[in-house]
This record gives sequence, structure tokens and C-alpha cells, in this order.
Amino acid sequence: SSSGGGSGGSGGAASGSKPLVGVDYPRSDSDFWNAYITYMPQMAKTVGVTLKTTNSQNDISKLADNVNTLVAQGVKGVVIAPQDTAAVVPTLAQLSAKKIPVVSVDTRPDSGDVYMVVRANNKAYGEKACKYIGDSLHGKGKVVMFEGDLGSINGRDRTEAFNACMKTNYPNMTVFGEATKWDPPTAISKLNTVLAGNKINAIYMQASIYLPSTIQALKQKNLLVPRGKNGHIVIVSNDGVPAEYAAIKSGQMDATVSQPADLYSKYALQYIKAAIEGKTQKPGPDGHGGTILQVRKGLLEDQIPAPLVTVDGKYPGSKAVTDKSLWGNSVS
Amino acid sequence: MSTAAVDSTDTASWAARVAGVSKTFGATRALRDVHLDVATGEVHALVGRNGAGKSTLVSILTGLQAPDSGTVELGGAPGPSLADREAWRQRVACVYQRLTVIDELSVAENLFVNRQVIGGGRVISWKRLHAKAAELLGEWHLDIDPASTARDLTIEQKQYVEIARALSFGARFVILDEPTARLDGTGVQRLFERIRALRAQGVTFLYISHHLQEIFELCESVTVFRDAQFVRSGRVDELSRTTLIEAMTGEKVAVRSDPRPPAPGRLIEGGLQLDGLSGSAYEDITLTVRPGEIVGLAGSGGSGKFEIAEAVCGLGTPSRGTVSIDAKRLRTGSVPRAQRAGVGFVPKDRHREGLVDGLTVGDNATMSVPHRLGGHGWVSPKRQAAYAQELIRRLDIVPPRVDQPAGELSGGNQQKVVAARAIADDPKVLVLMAPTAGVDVRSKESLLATAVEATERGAAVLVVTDDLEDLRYCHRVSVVFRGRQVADFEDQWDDRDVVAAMEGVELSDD
Amino acid sequence: MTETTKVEAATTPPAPAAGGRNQLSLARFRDLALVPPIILILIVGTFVSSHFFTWNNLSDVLVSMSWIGLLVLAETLVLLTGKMDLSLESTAGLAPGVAAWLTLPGGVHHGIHVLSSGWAVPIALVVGVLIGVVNAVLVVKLGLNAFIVTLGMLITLRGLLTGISSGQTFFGMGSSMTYVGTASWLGIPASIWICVLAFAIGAVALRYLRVGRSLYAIGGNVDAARAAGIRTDRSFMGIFVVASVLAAIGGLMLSGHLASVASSQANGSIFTVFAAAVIGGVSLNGGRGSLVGAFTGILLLYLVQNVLTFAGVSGEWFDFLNGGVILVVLVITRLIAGRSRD
Amino acid sequence: MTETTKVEAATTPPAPAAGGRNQLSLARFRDLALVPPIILILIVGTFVSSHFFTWNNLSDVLVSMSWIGLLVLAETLVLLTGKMDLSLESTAGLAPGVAAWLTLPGGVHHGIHVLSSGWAVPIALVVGVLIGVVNAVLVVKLGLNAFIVTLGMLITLRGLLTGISSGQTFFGMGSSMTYVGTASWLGIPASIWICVLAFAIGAVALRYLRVGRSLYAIGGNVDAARAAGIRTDRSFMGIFVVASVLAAIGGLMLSGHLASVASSQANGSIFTVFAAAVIGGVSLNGGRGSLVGAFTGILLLYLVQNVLTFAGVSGEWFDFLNGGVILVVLVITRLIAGRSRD
Ligand SMILES: Nc1ncnc2c1ncn2[C@@H]1O[C@H](COP(=O)(O)OP(=O)(O)OP(=O)(O)O)[C@@H](O)[C@H]1O
Ligand SMILES: Nc1ncnc2c1ncn2[C@@H]1O[C@H](COP(=O)(O)OP(=O)(O)OP(=O)(O)O)[C@@H](O)[C@H]1O
Ligand SMILES: [Mg+2]
Ligand SMILES: [Mg+2]
Repeated sequence: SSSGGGSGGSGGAASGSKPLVGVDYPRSDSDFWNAYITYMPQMAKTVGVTLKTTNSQNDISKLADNVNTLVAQGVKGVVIAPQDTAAVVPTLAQLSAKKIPVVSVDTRPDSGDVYMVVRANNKAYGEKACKYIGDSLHGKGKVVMFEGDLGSINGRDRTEAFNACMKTNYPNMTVFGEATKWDPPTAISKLNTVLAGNKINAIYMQASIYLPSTIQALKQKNLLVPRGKNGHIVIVSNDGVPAEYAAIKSGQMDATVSQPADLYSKYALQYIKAAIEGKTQKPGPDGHGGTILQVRKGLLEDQIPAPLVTVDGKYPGSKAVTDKSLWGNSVS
Repeated sequence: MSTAAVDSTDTASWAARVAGVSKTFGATRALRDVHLDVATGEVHALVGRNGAGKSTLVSILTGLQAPDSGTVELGGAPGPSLADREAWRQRVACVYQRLTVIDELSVAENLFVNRQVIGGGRVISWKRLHAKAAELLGEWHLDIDPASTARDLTIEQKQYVEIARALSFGARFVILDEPTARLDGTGVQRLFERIRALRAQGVTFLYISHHLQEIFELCESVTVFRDAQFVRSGRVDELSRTTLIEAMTGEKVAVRSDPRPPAPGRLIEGGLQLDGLSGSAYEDITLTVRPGEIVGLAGSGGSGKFEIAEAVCGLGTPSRGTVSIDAKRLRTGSVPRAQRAGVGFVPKDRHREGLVDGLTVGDNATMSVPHRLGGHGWVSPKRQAAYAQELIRRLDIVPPRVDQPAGELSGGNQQKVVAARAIADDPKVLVLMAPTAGVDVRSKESLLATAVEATERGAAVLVVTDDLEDLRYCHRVSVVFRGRQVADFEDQWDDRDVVAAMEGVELSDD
Repeated sequence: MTETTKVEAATTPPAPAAGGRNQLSLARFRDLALVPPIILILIVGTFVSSHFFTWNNLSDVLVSMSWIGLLVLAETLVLLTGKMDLSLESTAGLAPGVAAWLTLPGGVHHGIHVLSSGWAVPIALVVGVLIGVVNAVLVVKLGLNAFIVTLGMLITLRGLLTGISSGQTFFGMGSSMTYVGTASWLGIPASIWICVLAFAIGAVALRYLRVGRSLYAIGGNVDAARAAGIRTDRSFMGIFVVASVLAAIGGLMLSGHLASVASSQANGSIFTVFAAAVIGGVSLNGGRGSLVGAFTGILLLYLVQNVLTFAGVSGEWFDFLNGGVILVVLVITRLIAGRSRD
Repeated sequence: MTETTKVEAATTPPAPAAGGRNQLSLARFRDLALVPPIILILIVGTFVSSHFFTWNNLSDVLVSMSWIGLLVLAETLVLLTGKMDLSLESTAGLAPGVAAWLTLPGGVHHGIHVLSSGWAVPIALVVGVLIGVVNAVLVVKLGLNAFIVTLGMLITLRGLLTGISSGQTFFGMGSSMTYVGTASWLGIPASIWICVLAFAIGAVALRYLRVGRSLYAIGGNVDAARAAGIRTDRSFMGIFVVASVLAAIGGLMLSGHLASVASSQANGSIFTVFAAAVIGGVSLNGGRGSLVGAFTGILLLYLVQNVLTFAGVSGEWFDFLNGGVILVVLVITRLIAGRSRD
């Protein structure tokens, strides 16, 4: 799934209707980011830009190097998805000195100028999961939460929002928050530890990577009861990859938050093209179902809607798992 | 091509025949078109100076290395292919110059490595293995627990394990490469008895040693190598010691006289002084070495003589008593301190604590004298090269190259490099531990000549050894036995008395 | 010339053989050096949580360490010969990864489905063999240093798994692949059986078979072993292949346990593998160590993690305590054993 | 008497003195073995993109490798003495991490601000010294194996950084901490100066200083070095401390470059450090290697990565190619040098 765009020539392509845009992918070891990587060349065609791509493999210092390389190749704008929002700041300063506009996808840099932040609201993810679980269990019971890596901002946002929402809305529920380093074996071993002394009613996993292992572990302990049967453990996941939809359909899990990989890539490219063309943005409705917020001076953020997905879409604000508008239903 | 003059077509009468063998290591030609014929049933000696290529021939004869050219025959059949170790082992057993005892394994396992006693099925029976090992150790009068770890054996015991293993194969042809380098007098005699008994049963031996008296005592015929080439071979009883040495060295042998420098006067002060020195392996040692004097510290294996010497050099710490140099007390336990006080020394094991194989001869020789190579912590490569070249010249190191990695030298020349380091700083006190172990006759003389030379510069020299040849250079000799100073000999002595003291026995006659 | 030293000395035995028995029991002691700390952990754990000392929990611990146990076993065998294999962790990811890739359907499962799912296990084993052969050829035939070769392989194989999976997680594999990770035999999870049996067979082979003993000889002194007729090159080749195959089986167990193969499967586990082997008394210089020791090593590390989890140690201090435990155990065993376990 | 042919050998010196020069030039050659591959990469890169062979790009490469270059230098020094230090990567994270923690204000910056920001650099250096001392004590005084000690330290120190930062990223540090990562001297970024100067000073010290030369002796045969009067224990202590301090400086340069300290800073970089040192000809067994070689090693790896990036190699195959390059370079230098570089 390599990027399009000629490798050698660059200068000519930058001018004209199809500006040359540099995109740095943050990592290639998760289904979500792979979907993002897959969408990019497709969206580049629709939006009308030429791509130069790099991949910083989850390493922020590599991101800085990659952006240098992209700039050296004459890109007019840069799309990044910094997984470390602090360490990206010097890179932003460099780009701003060179008057190269930046769109940040998925995360919001701690300081510095970017043309637009395209992200979903991770706090909303945590909250949606909390509400769904709380309501399903009528405010009673025990829930295990697989947190991500402690270093991950998105994970932390989800954790904080989930905990805060539980505390205010469902004070009678117990939450076992387990740091997992995004590592399924760690998650399973912690789940087993909790199960050793507790009856669990729900599991909230902050990413879909835990899903197969969790299903397997529950099956092993004869705790995998289909949805709707007595003793079913409510499972809410996050990402919206096809595998989750399959599990929702089969009744193994309940809901997931669809993180819009397609929209991320689409709007990132739209915004960067607009920036190159010299257009400006202002706060308000974004015209595609979300809102643009002014987070701080000089920083606008387009919060892309991230729907909760349930089997039938009957839960308030959720979409049905079969909904064709979900990106997870259109990737192979 | 020069062929063996011994004309015999009866192949069966040769235990081993080597013809036209050459072997080159990088720039070094270790063997040049050599031949060797060992008749069945004899003990055949192979002699030559360090680096003559003896051990290289051994590795070719035992199938560890292939010759570049030439042929090897064992028992009339060509040598097996290099991959077929089993076939080699059936035809020839070997005690290699370097110990092949594996420290991590038990003694029993070392004795039967890769031929462990198999019990029922394909499983090793440890009981039977230990029993057989105990039996084998018993044959050699070795009181070693077969289950003990080889690491904990003394060097002599390891050598016995090595020998016992080689001789227990039942091979009809056995090679011994300097087996006595680590044995004391009794040990040598015990080995010789064994060899003679096996020879009586028709076993053939190829025997390598730098102790020429052993050749005359044990062997029937001898082959001499020099400079990687065959020089001559013949019957031992038709050769004199002088002709043998001449063949080895290619030089006329001077008439031997007392090699000792004139003894210094009794009243000369200073030098090395040990007073009531005690440590874990020795007790109450009192010894004086005056400037210009060479004193021998003799003792057999396990006597503690090296521990005494190491206390002087800073490698060990005594528990009681004092070491003084020029009447100034030395605080023991630190090599740099000892060096500053004027001690230079040759450690007892050149491989373990002597040489850094990967560094050059120049680096090794000048390792302990950085202050002579530049000031303020700097080392001038030019001065270093010049200084090292001078040491190489003084010790006659071959090849005389500063930049040769020390590990590539032959054993004797390695020992000279270690000696070069000992004298590099013109020490006031020179301690030589087993300075001539594994060193050929000529190198021995040149090494000990270094000691003589050092005395001429006013050094006090302590030679720590069990080799009577070394003691010929000494003005006085003290003997230690099991850590105690049992005898002191002044000026003239009978070798037999020294040996008796070293072995801890009273001689029955006079 | 000086007369030869011919003295009719009483044939005194040369230096008494002190401590033969002691020696043996010291070796035994070193094998079992971790038993007291393990007992200590069990006691501490019992105080920390009443759920700790239950069959359920302990069996969970054993299941979750079983796959890495095989890696520890594999590494111990390699270490005994004086070599190293860092690439075992990548093998534990790549072998089941390739199996899943070739047997799973496309789409959500990310496979290419060129073979039926029954082939999964054989494929994983073949991948193990191939990796072992490549390692062995580079180390034995080309004479390259094992540490650096297997480090290069670690990176390359990990990259290969990322490549074929495009970084995605394979899942939904057939029962043949998940069997070992899920089955129970006689009421005990199959993965526990496999791990324990593998160690037992290994321990017997190392003690009672010539080929096992030869590993110690090779690790102790490779030249001596060669001179003694041991085919050292063949042994190295064999041991690299056996280790890789064990890692492949370990990987299969892990992916069976997790019902998936993440492209990061087993990443970083080699650190734990080495730590377990070394605190279990296996020497990094070859020739010394036992499988009993190695097993207690990994058991101790997993028990500690389990107790820390029960104790509710917060995530951010987990690694610190974990690393600290390794260091403390190292220091204590060093002080008790009274000599370097290097 | 069965007299045999007596070769009239002129008394030639035993080992022909051929190849003395060769020996030396071979050693030189090994130092520079990576120069041809580097030139090759430069040529390939020029074909891949016209932007590759520009001062801007090459200076970017040098800047981005400068911090890890110091780690390679540090590791090379440790390797020369025959030891290893895996914990350097954690030190490069922890040292600036502690500095940031103690000097930054709380809130979004995550610090505790007990010291003013001017203290940042000294604190990082002190942390480096302390880590070096702990490593040295465990290795030298307790006689533990360096590999396993520093592995334990790697995990522990990384855990400590996670602990003090709660896994968050420190940022917004004062100019004293970011200075080396951002300044330019004579138009060339300061970090390039520092890295190149450190290597140059190191190379001169190894060749012309007593203490430098002694490292080779210690690494070659520590017993012999001790017997020659070299204070080996003191050298080990010193070298562990120097290495940790270099790693701390490298860490400062990296966090200056990124204007932040992530809790995962420098994680995994030790693999690259070892790979660079070894393909640069540094022996893992001690006593052999040069700083010139080590420098070319890390330069080659970074140039390869840069060319791969220009070539637009997709992320999922990046690691595979990267690891493959390490292996290929190992094999090629092995075949050219004609003997093991272990
Ligand atoms: N593996 C090797 N590599 C390089 N040179 C070697 C090697 N083995 C032996 N040599 C060289 O070959 C020559 C012959 O060495 P060899 O060990 O056979 O001598 P030797 O007669 O056994 O000497 P000594 O009496 O000291 O044991 C020496 O110059 C030695 O340096
Ligand atoms: N590291 C050690 N631990 C315990 N005992 C030792 C140690 N080193 C030496 N000894 C004991 O000290 C005594 C003297 O040691 P050693 O064998 O080195 O004597 P030596 O005079 O040097 O003999 P050789 O001529 O064989 O080298 C012996 O009884 C030996 O077992
Ligand atoms: Mg020899
Ligand atoms: Mg001794």
C-alpha cells in the first residue's frame, strides 16, 4: 500500500492544480492506521493533491527527520499525526519558519502553529463507552478497562473521560483500570488477575487489538455468553475495524466507537490543499457533521464525528453495524 | 622433493608417515615440505626450537587441520577425511600442547567426553561412568573425586586428566606434545613408567619435549625440525646432546661453563628482602636477594612458590610478614605499587596473565612502561616503536617485528615478549616465574641471559621454578615444600639434594 | 650435564581432591537457588490477595508463561553452547504470522489463503526451521558473531512480519492453530503440559544423552570438544534450528492463547527471556546452567508480575519494580552462591 | 646410524617477515571497510532523489544521528574493554527526563520544579554519573555479568522514567536544556560539532593516551593487563561512568532537538547502537575496534534510512529492509575482510 506520486520529479508537480503534499504516517502496526494509510492515496485522487509519504514508525524523532526529508523534496504542505504532542513542537516551529502549512491528524500539538487539527474527540470516545456500559448494566456492576500505553495521549483522554463519567453518572460501578502498553498478552494476564477474585460485568477496551484475545480468554473461562443471554459480559471496544463489526454481529460484543479513518484522511487533505491555496478557516460548523473549535489562539480543531456502533443502531446516537456510511464496512 | 632416506617398503612397520607436508598460516610458513617416519613400537622424539612447527604437525597428524600439501599415513593407510573425527581418534590419541580439559565438566566426563558410558538404551549411566573414571584415576594413583569439577583441579591434575584420557583410548599410536611442561619430577617419572609399560605392549609414541634429558631417557629415535623444515632424524643412542642441539639450532654449541655472573659481595646492602612472610599457601618465608645476585626459589607443583612470588609482585596479599626493597618496606597487594618500588616480573602463565594476544608485540612489550613513552599520560607511537624494537633486539624475539600480533608468535617467543615487559623498566628486583616453561634450549639460554644481564645492571633476580636447568644460573637456592621453606643451598649443590627437598623426601644415601 | 631428576619418592598423591561431594551439591544448589525466592513470593502473594494462591490463578500464571517458557528453554540450549539467539522473539511472532497469512482468508482476516488451515502448524514449524538454518549458516559457516547476526535477524524478521501483515493483526484462525493454546488435557491446559514436558525432556536429554552432554562440552571449550570428536559445527546448526522451532511452537501457543497474531507479537520478550535464563543460573559464556534453573527463572519473574498486579501497583511503576526485582535477584543469588554466575 | 637427508637450510629467520606492512594496512583497512558502502549509498541516493546529495539533507542526517552517535561512541568504549552496556538507551531517556522533571513547572509541563532551569544540564550529567557508578559497582565489585546487569538496568531505568513522568512527555524546558540541540556554531549545527569532536577526541585518546591504549589491553586480556600494572577495576569503573555520561549528553541533544522528553525517549535505540558498532568493526569480545569504524557504522545506517525514506519505501517494509541492510553489510565486510570480525 505504497503511496502514489512519482519518486524523483517533484518541482513541476507542486505547481498547478495538484499541489505536492507530504504525509507522514505515524505507524503501520495497527488496523486503524493501516486503514488511514490505505485511504490516503484514494483520497488524494478525489481531493486533487500529489503525495509524498513517509512513515515514522511510532518514533517521534523519526517524524522530525521525515519531515525534513519531505521538505527537502519540495512539498508545499505537510500532514502529520504526531503520537507525541510535545516532541513535535520544534518540527512545527521549523515548518512555520519555512511557511509550510501543517495539518495535524488525530492529535493536537501542545504548542505551535498548525493550520488545522483533524481529530475525533477522544474524551467523547471514553464518555460514549461509559454511558453505553452504564446504561446497559443499569448503573451496577464491575467493569475492566484496558487502558492503552501510559505515554499515549489518546489513551489517557479516553481513560480520564471514562473514569470521570463513571464517577458522576454511575457511582455504584467499580472500574478496574489496567495499563496494558497496547499489548494484548499484558491485557489478558491482567484480566485473568481481576477475574481471579471478581465477577466482571463489562469490559471496555480502548483499542480493537485486544478483541480476539479477550474473546479467547473469556471462552476459556466459560464466560463468553452471547449478547442477550444471562451472564453476558458487555464488551465495548474502540476503532471501528471490520473485525469488531463481525463480533458485534455474532453477538460476542456489544458496541464500538468508529474512529473515522476515511474522514481523517479526506479532511486532512482537503484542509492542507485549502491552506496551500491560501484559504482561511474559522470556527463553527464544519459543513460535514462536525464542528470547528478554536482551541487556543491560532489553533483550530475540526472535531470529526465518531459514532458509536451497535448491532441495531437503537441506542441513542448510535449507528447500526450494517450502516454503509461506516468506513469499516467499505474496506476490504 | 626430498624423501625419507630410510628405505622400507613394508608399510606395516610404520605407525605414522608424513611426506612432503607444508602448511602456511597467513604470512607464516609453519611447515615446509617436511617428512617424518615413526616406526611401529618405538618412542620417537620430535624436537626443535619454539616455532619449528612441531605442534602444527601434531594437529595435522591428528586430523585437526589439513596440510596445504603432502601426505599423511597412519598405520599404512592414508589419513581419513577431516570430517571423520571418529576415524582419526581410533588411529591416534593425543595430548595437545594446550590443555583441552573442559573446566565446566566433571573429571569423569572429561575423561570420557563424547564416549560416555552408555547404559541400557541410549542413556548415559552416571554410576558406571563414575566407576570407570575412578578406575582410570586409580591406575594413575590420582586421588581425585570423579564427580568434582575440572575447574577446581590444579594445573598438574588437569595435565594428568589429559594424559589419562589420551592413553585410555586403546589407540596404538599416541602423540604427546610437551606433556611434562606442567609436571614435576615425580609426575614425569610416573608418566615415563606408563609409557614404557604401553610400549612393551606395542604402542607407538611420538614424544615432543624441550627437556632434552627426557629424550635421552625415554626415546629410541628422534627427528629434528628447524625453521619449519626437516633437518635430520636418527637413533637417539647414536646422537650426542651436542649434535642434537646443533641440529636444532643450526649453530655450533659453545663449551658449557658456569653461566652465573660473579656473585656480589656479602656486604652489599639492599635488594629484595622477605621477612617471615606468610599467606594462604605458604608460611614464614625469609629470603634475601642482594643486588647483582640470582636466587632460585624452587618447589614442585603445589608448593606455594608462585604464591610467594606473586606476593612480591603485588598479585597476591600475604597475611603476615614483610617484603622490603632496598630496605624500604613494600605495601603488598598492588601491581602498580610494586612496579613503582622497582619490581619487574614474568607471571607464571603466559597465556592467562602474560600476553594480550590481539595486541602487537610492541604494545605487549611496553605495556608496563607508559611513563617512558611520553609525558602527562601521552604515548608517542614513535618512541614506543623504538623502545619496543630495542627490547626485541635485546631478547632476540623472532620475527623481530614490532607490529606482529603477539598471539601469532610461537610459545618461546611469546615468553620472550613477556620477559621483555619484565625488564622494560630496568627493574631493581626481577621476579621470574617459570620463565622457561615450554621454551626451547636456545631460548632458555637467552631468556636466562636476560636475568644475568639484569644483574649486571644491579638488579636482584628471583627465579621461581622447578626446572633444574634454570637453577644453574642461581647463586643460591631456597626450596619450598608445601608452603614451608625446607632447605637453603649456597653456592654449590647437588641437583639430587635440591630435587629431594622439592619432593619432600630424605635421600637414603649420604 | 645435570643428571636427570630420578628420585625414588614415595608416590605421594599430587594434591588432595578436596570437596568432590561438596562440588556436586553446590551445582545442585545453584540449580535450585531460586526455590527460596519463589517460596517467598508465594507467601507474600498469599498475604497480598486471597485469590493469589489458588489453582485458578496459578494455572493462569503457568499458561501465560508457557509460551515464553519455550523461548527460555530454547535460549538456554543456545547459551549452553556459548552462542546467543536474540531473534527468538521475532521467530515467535513470524512463524505463526506466516502460518496465519498463508491460511487465512483475505478481508478482515488479512490473509491470502493459499493453503488450507490444516497447514498452519506445519508452516509455522517450517518457518522455524528456515530461520534456524539462516542463523546457523551465518554464524557457523560464515563465522559471524551470533549476537550481532541474531540481532540483525531480530530486526529483519520483525520487519518481515510487519511487511506481510501490513502491520495488521491476523485473527480468526482455524482450530488447528488455536488448539495448543486452548485445549486441556486431564484437566490441565495443554500449554502447561507442553511447556513442562519440553523442559523435562530437555533436562533428561541434557543429563543422560551424549548429544546433550556435548552441548556442555562445546560451550565449555569448543576446541577441546572438536578435538574430542564432537561435530561442533553440526551441533551449532542443530541447536539453532531446534531453538527456532521451539520459538515457533512458543509463538503458536501464544497466538493460540490470544486467538490472533499481532504484528508486534512477542516484541521485546527477548529481554525477559535472557533475564529468566540468567537469574536461573545459565551462564552467558557457555557450558554452565541447567533447565531446572532456567524454568525457575521464568517462573519467578511471572510470579512477581502476578503479585505486583494483585497488589495493584500502578502502571507507571510496574516496569521499574519489575526491573528492580531482576537486579535484586541477581545480586542476592550472587551473594549467596558466593561467586560469579556470569 | 640411519642418517637422513640434511637440508642445507640457510639460517633464515623462522617465520618469514613477509606482510608486516600488510598486517598494519589490514588493520587500517578494517577501520575504513565501510567507506566503499557509504560511497555506494551516496551514489544510489543521488539517483533516487536530486534532493539527497545536498548540504541541507546531509546536515539533517548528521544532526539526527548526532545523539545516537554519542551512544555508539560510548558503547564502543565499553566494548573495547570487553564489557557491554545495554542501559545506555535508558540513560539517554532518563538523564534529560530527570532534569526536566526537577526543573519544569507542574501542570501541563509535568515537572515538580524544585530547581531552577539552569540546573538542567548539570542534573542530567549527574544522573549519568550515578547510573554509571551503579553499573560499575554491580559489574566490577560484585562481579556480575555486564550484559545481564545492564539489561536489568535498562528495564529499571526505563521504568523509572515512566514512573516519574507518569508516562507523559515533559516539554517546555528552558533554553539551557535545548541549547545543544538547537544552536549553530560557524553555520554548522552544534550537535554535529559535538558528535564529530567527541569522536575525534576519543580517537586521539585511544591512540595517543596511556589510558586509551590500556582499554585495548584490558579488553584483550584483563588478567594480563592487571599483571602489567594497569588498574583494571578503576578502568572499568571509569569507562562505565564515561559511557553513561556520554549517553546523558546524547539524551540532552535528542531532547534539545525535540524540545521535549517523551517517556519512551530513545527506547529501542540500543539495537541500532550495537549494529552500528559491530558493522563498524568493533569486536564484541573486547580489545578490537576503532572509533573511525564505529562512526562509519552509524553513518552508514542513517544514510541507508535516509535513502529508503527518499525512495518512498512504505512503512511496513522499512524495518525489513533496514535489518536486511545490517545483515548484508555484515556478510560483505566478513567476506572482504576474510576473517571473523566478531
Ligand atoms: N593458527 C595459527 N595461525 C597463525 N600462525 C600460526 C598458527 N599456528 C601456528 N602458527 C605459527 O606457525 C609456526 C609454528 O608453530 P608451532 O606451534 O607448530 O611451533 P612449535 O614447534 O610447536 O613451537 P613450541 O615449541 O613453542 O610449541 C609459528 O611461527 C607459529 O607462530
Ligand atoms: N585459588 C585457589 N584457591 C584455593 N587454593 C589454591 C588456589 N590457588 C592455589 N591454591 C592452593 O595453594 C597451593 C599452592 O598452589 P600452586 O599449585 O599454584 O603452587 P605452585 O608452587 O605454584 O605449583 P606449580 O609449580 O604447579 O605451579 C596448592 O595447595 C593449591 O591447591
Ligand atoms: Mg608446540
Ligand atoms: Mg601452580
